[in-house]
Order: sequence, then structure tokens, then C-alpha cells
Amino acid sequence: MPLDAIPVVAVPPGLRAGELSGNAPALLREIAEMVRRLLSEGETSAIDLQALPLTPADLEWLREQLGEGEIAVTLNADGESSLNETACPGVWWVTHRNPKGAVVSEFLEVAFVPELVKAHQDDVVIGLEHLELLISDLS
Amino acid sequence: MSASLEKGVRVLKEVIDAPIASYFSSCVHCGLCAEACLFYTETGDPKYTPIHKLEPMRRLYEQEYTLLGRLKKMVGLSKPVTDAELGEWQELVYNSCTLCGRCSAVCPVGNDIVYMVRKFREGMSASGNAPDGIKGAANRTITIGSPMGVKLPAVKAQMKHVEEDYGIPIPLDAEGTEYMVMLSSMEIINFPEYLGAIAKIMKQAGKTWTLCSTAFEATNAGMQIGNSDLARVIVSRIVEGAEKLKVKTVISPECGHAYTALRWEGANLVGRPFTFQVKHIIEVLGEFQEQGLLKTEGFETDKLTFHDPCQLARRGGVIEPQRKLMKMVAQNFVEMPDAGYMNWCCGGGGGASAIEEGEELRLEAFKKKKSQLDAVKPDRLVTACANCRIVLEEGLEHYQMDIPVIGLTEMIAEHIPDQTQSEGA
Amino acid sequence: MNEIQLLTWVRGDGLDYAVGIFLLGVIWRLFEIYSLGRKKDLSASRSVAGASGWHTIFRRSLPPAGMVKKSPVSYIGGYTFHIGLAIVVFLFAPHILLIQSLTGLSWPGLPSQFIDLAAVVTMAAMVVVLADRINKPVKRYLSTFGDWFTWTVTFLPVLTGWMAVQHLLLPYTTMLALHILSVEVLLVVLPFTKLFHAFTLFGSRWYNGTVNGHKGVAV
Amino acid sequence: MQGPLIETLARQGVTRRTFMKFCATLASAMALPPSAGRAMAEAMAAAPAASKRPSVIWLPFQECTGCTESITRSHSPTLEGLIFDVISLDYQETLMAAAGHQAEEALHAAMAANDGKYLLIVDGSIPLGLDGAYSCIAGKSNLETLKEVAKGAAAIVAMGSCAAYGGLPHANPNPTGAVSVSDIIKDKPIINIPGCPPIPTVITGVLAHFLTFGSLPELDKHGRPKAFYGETIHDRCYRRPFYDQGKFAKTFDDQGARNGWCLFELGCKGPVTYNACATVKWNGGTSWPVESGHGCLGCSEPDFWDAGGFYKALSMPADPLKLAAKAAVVGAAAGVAVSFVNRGKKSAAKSAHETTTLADLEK
Repeated sequence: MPLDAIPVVAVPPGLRAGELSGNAPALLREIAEMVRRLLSEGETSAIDLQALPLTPADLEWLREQLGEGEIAVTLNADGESSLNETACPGVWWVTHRNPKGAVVSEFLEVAFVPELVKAHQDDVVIGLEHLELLISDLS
Repeated sequence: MSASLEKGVRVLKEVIDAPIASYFSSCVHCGLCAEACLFYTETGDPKYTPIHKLEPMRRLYEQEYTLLGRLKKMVGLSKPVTDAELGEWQELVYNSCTLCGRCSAVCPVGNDIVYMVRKFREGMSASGNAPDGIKGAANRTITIGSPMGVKLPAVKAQMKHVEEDYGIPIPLDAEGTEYMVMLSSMEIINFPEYLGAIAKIMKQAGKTWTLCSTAFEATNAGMQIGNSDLARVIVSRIVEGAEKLKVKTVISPECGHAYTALRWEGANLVGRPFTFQVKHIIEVLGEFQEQGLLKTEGFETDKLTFHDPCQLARRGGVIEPQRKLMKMVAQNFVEMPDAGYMNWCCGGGGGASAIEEGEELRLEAFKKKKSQLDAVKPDRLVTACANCRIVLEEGLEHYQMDIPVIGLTEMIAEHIPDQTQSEGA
Repeated sequence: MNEIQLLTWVRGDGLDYAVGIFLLGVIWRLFEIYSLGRKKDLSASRSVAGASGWHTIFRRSLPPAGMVKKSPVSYIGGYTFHIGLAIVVFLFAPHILLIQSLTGLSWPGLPSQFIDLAAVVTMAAMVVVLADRINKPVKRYLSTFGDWFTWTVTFLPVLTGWMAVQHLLLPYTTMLALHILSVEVLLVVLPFTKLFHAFTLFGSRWYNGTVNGHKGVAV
Repeated sequence: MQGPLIETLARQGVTRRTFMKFCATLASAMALPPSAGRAMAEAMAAAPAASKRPSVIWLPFQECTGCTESITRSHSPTLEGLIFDVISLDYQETLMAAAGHQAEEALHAAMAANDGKYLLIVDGSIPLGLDGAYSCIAGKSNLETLKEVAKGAAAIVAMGSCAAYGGLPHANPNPTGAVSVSDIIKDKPIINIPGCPPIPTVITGVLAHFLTFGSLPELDKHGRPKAFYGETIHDRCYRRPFYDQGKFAKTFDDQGARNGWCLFELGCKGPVTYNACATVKWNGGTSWPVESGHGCLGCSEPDFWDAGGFYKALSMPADPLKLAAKAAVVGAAAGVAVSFVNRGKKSAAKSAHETTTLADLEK
């Protein structure tokens, strides 16, 4: 018997999903404070969205409030990650997924450029070495 | 001179039965019985809570008939019942309980508290803790023949009076009659009209009846005091009289406890079913009315109300006949609040009226009756119990209420047309 | 002993003993009470429709006329907490499951939100009834250690059950264990305290109804 | 951020960004602030050369190797297992190449070289029966070995339910007299990572925490890291709303089961089990027992084997009517006996009855 012959369907409970917990508005104020610190001291920071008691509706509300910015970065590293700028420059919505596409962690990062986007010096050195190799192959 | 705690305890062990065990095991101390007891409602003293009146018997039951109670007694958690304690309880078991049965009617778990008080009195009397007032009445009933000391000659004198007044012969010791009529001393001394009324009614109905020279007194102080042995002596006279005269039915007079003693306790006291029937005079009148043997003329026009004697109505199941009889002769018959099954006691039943030291409490409790009467403001008060009548009169006088009290049988008789008399004569 | 061990014990041996003592106690007490017997009534009976032991068993569940006004707290509080207890005990899904495992009988339960409400109302009614016992002279006068004790052992299962479901104060496991333990205490003391009225009230009502029914009085 | 680990990872095809992403997720799972993710990444990446890496000794006792399997066969062996690249695993029977005397030598050498500093991981319970003869390594009972190795340890990780609480060997009637690590060692910090087996992420997280901060994370009263064992399976279960609505699967193949209703009635121990399965899940977030249609067994709780049957609902006691028949008989016997005594007493009172006369009313 093939597996799909077993009639198992998951009925989404969907009870809590639709409700706002009221925690999201407070988060907006915290983000504003973090942006102020980024401007005055250049300090980057992040909020772990999974560590907070937020419902899917809260997240949706937050996403709507922050809006979509100009930059959307996709990172392919052991599953896809997206690092998207919101309509508030300096505020990034970071979602890490595993190779199966499930969200493993989710952050709001306040930085000019997210830490992960920047290329690391050592990696750049390796990249340069690679370039040099390419150039030497040219000759 | 031989009453003792030991004897009382032994008697209690004898009378405690499964119903009592079940009742004590069911009580949840909700206190609702207090709300049904006029001695509590009028005094507000929680010691008059009906179930509390049984506390010594409850403890004795627990100590004697339950394993856990025995253990508790052994380790001293449950104190033994003492004579002094029973003495203290005399007021609760006699003075402040008229065996009216309202508590038994409201108990949510179904405890028949009056059933237990009646049994507790067996132990109280055997331990010498019965009140002097009822002891005196019992003494007179047994030695003289009636609680008020009335002897046969007095009855005969009364008979003669009635025969002269009404022109109807009063049969004595007539064998084979349908009815044997009983009296209560109060009727012999205070309300002689009763006998005349019976004569008129029986004549109109065309029924044969008789008085009995060896058993004219129906009241049973032995039962009131709570002593079955003495109650048996008293009731046996009536049984012997009725059997000797071979009557079909013995009529209990207008007296609640006499009715209970004869109708419900009698056969159990003598230990065998009766060969005759027992009926309250109101039941008999009700039957006559139904069979058309009772014809009255004219109506009372003033405002009348009816006081249901507890033993007749709540404890005896006779509730409707008296109302039909009232309507037969009264135009303006009004009911007091709670009338009928849940009527409030006069405050002097169950022997309480014989206890002198209980008078103050009795008058206090009478406030209940007063409030019932105040609610309807009758011109006269009708009842069907000579004891109620005496207690009501005392209470009304104390509270300076000008409401005459009359017996229902007499009132009915007054409306029996004279021509019937002459026709029959 | 950790909480799982406690839970295991209260669900296992503890409950075995509690149920055992309960059954033993109930049977013993019923014998103890009803074997005392009673005399046959020799007086002629007068039968009237509606006057019998069976009638009284049912009729006494309703308040007599005028009594609710006299003692509203006893009646309203009493009804509320008895009905509330019945709902919580017999209509909560895990409880039904327990009954099913014991008897094979099963019926639909109520949503937990409703049970939750019933539990809160039950507890409130019990607190009111307790306050009434403290405030009302008659009840206070009649009260003995047994009254306070039985109130407590009846209240605790409701409280601990509710707290377990609501995750209050202690971890669920501990609370659940305490809940079952409190029920066991209730089971053990029931036959030997006034709580035994749950059984004898039927006998008492029947006797009262029968004795009065014999006289033709519907009580 | 650089060091031998990054190079090793790079050789295995794991990029720096992948590693950072992993650390961020790990920190999130441990309820640590996002900054801790970076700190962990830096600390692990900067791990020194093999000779200076923190020494870890892994002692297997009465166990089934399931715990080792759990971590070594986790979905992404390179990442979950990267922790082994940060540490110097000096003794692990299952994984080490050495055997016999060589292995023992390695153990004692590591103990001597890192006295007071090494981390001791234990999986399996310790049998005390027959003087510990049920499980011996190199001629020594597990008890002896544990005491000896624990002496010089900085901290002990009791890996899996056996080491943490005695586990399956401890189950009634416990023939080997199995006990947990904490039953024997009282003077060292012990962290329990129960589960049968524990979730790999939990193992990694705890080790990463120890390596990064040099301390153990916050523990609950059963010695478990609160970050992972802070809430019950039931409270985090996606089927919880069905429980609240009273919708239960009654059998494993009824419509309720197909609809994904609550498995409480089928014996799920979720309400009394503290673990992270419902959020972290298994096999790289693929699924977890309840999602696969089977109730929680409660494996991260002490004595879960003896908790009354895996398929019996929590509300269902094992066998409450076990004593019922006996109790009924004893009750009836006691009742009948009391009845006889009572009736005897009553009839004695009756036969002693003296008919009362008027005189008898007076004392």
C-alpha cells in the first residue's frame, strides 16, 4: 500500500493563530530604541522573535507595520535564509530555514547591513586567492 | 424510684433502629430544621435547632452501634452520655418540642426528626428526666383515669346535663354499636358542648354509638412523656373497652395526641392489629358529609379561620375534610399563611402544655401564631383539638387578642336544624 | 519521591487502596446502619396517592414551599455546588475516560472551558456556603470538627483539579498527583463522615416517606 | 572569527555563514539572547589546536548506545556533531579507535592531564546489585569507575534518562539495582539531559553553553536545562486546541486520529512531560512523536517506564478495582459482624427490659 493511500490529513487547529496577543506594539517601541542606538553609537542588535510570546497574527501585524524595503537578500546555507530590509531602513527581518524549508529561527536585526550579509575578511582573502588563480589560468 | 441513667441508656439501645441510624448518618448540619421550628424562629436561640435536641441520643447511637463511635469513645474522643446532660436536655426534648413535625417535613436529606424525639423521650423518661408536669398527668391518667383527674361520676354528671339540655339520650356501655366515642378531659371539664354536639350529629346521621365506662378518656400522657409501657396501659383500656362492646369504630375526640396515640401508636403498643377502626371525629364528620348524612342550615357570617392541629394534619394526613366542613357552615372562611400541611403549631402540643416551667417559652413561641393570625385578622378561630384550643386561648389572652376559639364539631352541630331533633325524639 | 513517582503511586497503589477502603467502608457502614432493623407497623394503614417512600426520595430534592426564602444561601449555594460537582465530576472528558475504564460506560463530555466555569462556580458556591456556616448562628452552633473537615476534603479535589488544568502554583504533574490524592482522601473519609449522606439520604428519605405514607401523609 | 574549526568545517563544505546561522538558531533554541549566538560562534570557532581543546571523557554504563546514536546520527552530522571538533573527546568507547589497554591508558592519561578541568559525560545507569557485577569495564564495576573519574571532573553531564534517572534498567523491579549519576555523585555540578534518547540539539546546546560560558545553563529541580525542559509537551503541542475542545482520537485508526485530534485518550503523557520535542522536533525538524500520530511516552521524566502503561490515558489508573472484590468481602464481613454484635446488643437491651411503672419515672 502506498503511503498516500493512508488518509491522514492534518486539520490545522487555527484557534490561537488568529488572535493578537497585544505584545507586538511594544515591540515597535523597542525597535525604535534600537534604531536610535544604532544611529548614536553604531551599536547593532537583534530580537529573537521565537523567544517572545507572539502569535502568527502578531507576526503578521508586525510585518505589515514594518512593511517591505528595497533590499531582499537570500542566503543559501544549510537551507534558505532570507534577510529582508523593512520599510524602515536599518531594520531587517531575518528568517532562517532548514533544508526542508521549515523556519528554524527568526530575528529582527537592527544594523546598517546584517552581520551575515557582510563578507568575512578571511573569506575575502580566500576569494582573492581564487581570483588570482583564475587570472593565472588566463595566461 | 428506680429511674436511672443505666435504665435510660438501655431503653435507648432498645429503641434505636435502622431509621434512626440512617437519619443520624444523613444529617449534614445544614440547620434548615431550625427554620421550621417555631421555638427557634421566635427566640433565635440556636439551641432550639431540632436536630440538636437529639445530640445525646446521637452520641449514644454512635458509641453503641458504630465501630468508629466505639473507638472514639475508647480513646476519649466521644464523651459518654451523663445523667446531668440528659437533665439539661429536658428543656429541649420536652418544653421546646411539641412533636409538631415541621422539621421532619423540611429536612432535605429526609430525616424524620420527630420520630427520633419520640424515641429519645423513651430514654429520657426511663432515666427519670421527664418533666414533672407530664409525669403528673401520666400519674393521674393511670391511677385516676384521666390526666385532669376526671372520674366516671363526673362524666356521668356531664352526660346527664347534656341529656337534659339537648333532649337526646347518651348511651353508655351499649354493645354492638357502630361507634364508640372517646373524650378528652378538657372536653369533659372545659368544653361540655362537645358531647352534645356528638349526640346531635349521630342522631341526625342515624348512627348507633356509645360511651364506655371503663374507657372514656382518650388522651395518653404515657405517649407524651415518651414511655411505651405506660402508654400501653392507657391505650389497653380503650382496646379492651372497644372489644368488650364489639364496636366497629372508635372515634378519637378533638385532640391531636389522643388521635396519634390511638390511631398510629395503639396497635404497636399492644402488639397486635386492632379489631376495630380508629377515626378522628373530623374524619367521621367528613364521611357523614360525603354520604349526605350531615345536613346543616344557615351560615356563620363573621370572618373565620382554621388552625390545623399538627397531629391531625401534618402527622395524621387529615387536611381536606375540615376545610369542606368549614365551608359547609362558614361564609367567610379565610386561610392563614402556611395553613394546612405546613401549619405552625400552637406551641403546646406533645405534652408541652402540661409543663409549667415551659410557659414563658410557650408564650414566646406563640408569636408565630400571632403573626399568622395578624395576617388574616379573623373574628373567630376554629380548630379541632381541645389542647390547641386551651393553648390558643392562653396565648391570645396573653397578647390581648380578642379572638374566641371554638371547636369545629360544636360549630357544625350548632347548624344542625332543631326539627331533626324533634323528629328523632 | 519525585512527582512522577507520586503520580504513579496515587494512580496505582494509592487509588487501589482508596477505592478499596471506600468500598469496604460503604458496605460495612450500610450493614451497620440498616441491619438495626425496625419494627413492623401494626396500625392500619391509610393509603393516599403520592405518599410513599419512593415519592419522598424524589420529592425531597425540591425545597418545601417558603423555605428558599428562609435560608436562600443554603438552598441556592447547596444546589449550585451539588450540581456543579456533578458536572465537573461526570462531564469532564478525562473523568469520563476513567469511568469508562472502570465500568465500560461512556458518554459525551463538555468542552474544557465549560468545565472550567463550572469548577469556578462550584468553588465559589462552596466558599459562600462555608461563609454561611461561619456567619449563621444555627450553622455555627451545629458545626463540629467534622463539618470543617468534610468541607475541606470536598473542596480540595475541585481546587487542585482546577489548578492542575489552569497550571497554577505547581507544575501540572505535581498538581495532578495532588488532585488524585485529594480525591483519594475524599474516598477514604466519605463512608465515615457526614459525607456518607450521599448514600444514606436515600434510605432516610425512604423511611420518612414510608412511615408517613403509612399514615397517608405525602411528605 | 577564525580558527581551526572554521577550516575543518570549510573542508566539509560548511560555510562560515552556515555556521553562524547554526549558532544563532542554537542560541534561540536555548532561549539565550541573540548576542549569545555570536558569542558561541566566536568561542567555538576560536577553539584552539587539538592539544589545548577542552577534554571530554564519555563513560558508557548500562546503556543501549541510543544516546550516542542520537547525536552522531542527527540529520546534519556535520553541524550537530561539530561540537566534537571543538572538544577533545579523549574517551568514548563506541567512537574511539583504541580498544583494551590502549583505551584505558587514554582515559587515565586524559584524567591526569586535565585533572579538575575535564567534562565528564555519562550515559547509562549504574548497577549497584551484586556489588556492581552487572556491568564492568576493564575489570572494574561502573560504580568504581564513575567515582574514580568523577573525582577530577569539572562538571558531569548525565546524558539520557538512564544516566539522569536510572531509566529503563531502573524500571520496576530493577533487577540490577540501577541508579542514576546523581544518586552516587553529590559533590560535582551535574546537568541532566534526559530523554530516551535526548534531542541532539539539546546535547549540542548544553555543550556549547559550557564551552562558551564555562558554566552550566540554568537547571530545573530535576537538574534539566530550563531552556529545553521548561514547558510540557502538552502546552507546546500543536494538537492542544483539540484537547481544550474535547476532541480526542479514540483509536489509532479512527476518524479522530485521521483528523489529527488530541491523543490524550490513547495514553499521551504530554501533559506531564517536560521536553522540547514539540518545538525543536526530531530529525532536523521533520516531525516528532505526536505529529507522527503517537502519544508522548514521557521519556524525559523520571521513572517514565513505571508510569502506568504507555497506552493508558493519564486519567486512567492502572487497576483501581484490584482490591475491590477483597474490600467488598471484608466490608461485608465487617458489616455482618457489626450487625450481629449490634443486634445482640439490642436484643440484650430488650430482654433486660423491665416494664416501667409510674414509680419508675422517678430517680
